[in-house]
Amino acid sequence: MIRVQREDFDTGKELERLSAGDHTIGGVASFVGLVRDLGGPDQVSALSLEHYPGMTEKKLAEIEAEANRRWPLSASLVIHRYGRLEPGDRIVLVATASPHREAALAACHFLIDWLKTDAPFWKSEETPEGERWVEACAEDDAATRRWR
Amino acid sequence: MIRVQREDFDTGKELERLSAGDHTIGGVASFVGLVRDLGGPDQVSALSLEHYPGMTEKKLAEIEAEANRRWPLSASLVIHRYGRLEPGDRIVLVATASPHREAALAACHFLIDWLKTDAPFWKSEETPEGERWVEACAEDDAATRRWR
Amino acid sequence: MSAPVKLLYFAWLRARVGQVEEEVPLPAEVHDVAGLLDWLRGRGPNYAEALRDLSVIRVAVNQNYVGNEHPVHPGDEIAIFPPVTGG
Amino acid sequence: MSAPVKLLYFAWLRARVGQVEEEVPLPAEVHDVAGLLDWLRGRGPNYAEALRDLSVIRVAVNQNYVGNEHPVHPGDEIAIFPPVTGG
Repeated sequence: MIRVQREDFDTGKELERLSAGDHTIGGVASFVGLVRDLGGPDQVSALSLEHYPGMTEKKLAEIEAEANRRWPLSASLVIHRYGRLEPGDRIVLVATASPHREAALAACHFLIDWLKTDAPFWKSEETPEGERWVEACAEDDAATRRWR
Repeated sequence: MIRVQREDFDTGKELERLSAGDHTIGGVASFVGLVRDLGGPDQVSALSLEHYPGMTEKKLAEIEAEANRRWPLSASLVIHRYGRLEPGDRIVLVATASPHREAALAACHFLIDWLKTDAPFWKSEETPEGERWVEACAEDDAATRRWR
Repeated sequence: MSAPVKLLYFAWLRARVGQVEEEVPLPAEVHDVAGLLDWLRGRGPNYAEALRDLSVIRVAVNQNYVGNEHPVHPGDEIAIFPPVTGG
Repeated sequence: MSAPVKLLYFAWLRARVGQVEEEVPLPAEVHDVAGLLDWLRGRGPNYAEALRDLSVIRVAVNQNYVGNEHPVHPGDEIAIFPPVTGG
């Protein structure tokens, strides 16, 4: 399941719901992305996340379908927030449930790596000098290429 | 942090606590292991988890220390339950927090793989034919060897 | 007359182009993404500056990422943006 | 007389041996894990049966996994169990 929303989410409840009632599930893997404040001269007071409504949902659904093709998942969930977020706030939740631990872990890793390079979101940071758009990072591209 | 306990845990609260107040954390990865009921003629009505008090805590602490040596973690948590558990019940929680997504994901994967082969726990299943001790699986050994 | 194309701009392209979205008739000589970007650059200094370095520009046609040689047709939804940075 | 060793049994070894733990004086001729297992097998059919197949037996001395050649000393805590199956 895919959700793109401004509101926060309750990680515990989402994980609980993902496996509820299905006793063939042996493991639930998850990743929660948080807004970092690295301190120093570039101190970030807040992030703003913009996205491409319509295409965002389409890409996330494609990424989720690909994970389900590659691994035997019982359930999967991607929640991505947009709008203004402060350090410590949750940005994204990826969760996967499977009878098999390795499938859940690998699919979760795949989903967050792939999402980072394929979902049309853009971050800008509020800094003392004003808005600054975050630049894409080569490390993320490398992480996604691993799965190709 | 290591906890070996009979009681259930609240995944959401544990994850929240792991990253609370530390705004250098960019990601929290977690794995929750659940009791499976695979159905069929071998239907499992419950599991019983026995462990080696003293050595369990020692091995889990060693595994956690090794993860912290290998990856730059801001925090880590392993909770493992013992006693009688029914299908759908949580058995284990592994969670890792790091400034870097890859570190959190890799360390979480490492911890659950390693724990599976190194922590002195033994599962027995309640079946219609009585108690049956679960046999160790070669797949788990292979998963752990990957990290050596 | 054929349908216009809908152009969408995201992230820093919005401020540089000075638009969030616009509908423009597709010139007869524009057949692909490369041609469209070339034509856009000729529409004013804001476009020329925003689209100067194509290595930091990505394009989606009808919500699919495409390369420079991808065809564009009247009625297409064409989004122009920098590399994504979500997650 | 020197201190006894403390023997702990886990999982199906408990039922087969018929003990959870016991303290026994270490025989003078036992110097390592292999020697201990050998000596235990001679203590009765329950031990002989439980320790018949060493490929499914693991040993920890003082809460560290050890191999057959590991020395054992009076006062050691020696746990005998099948391969672990937690997580």
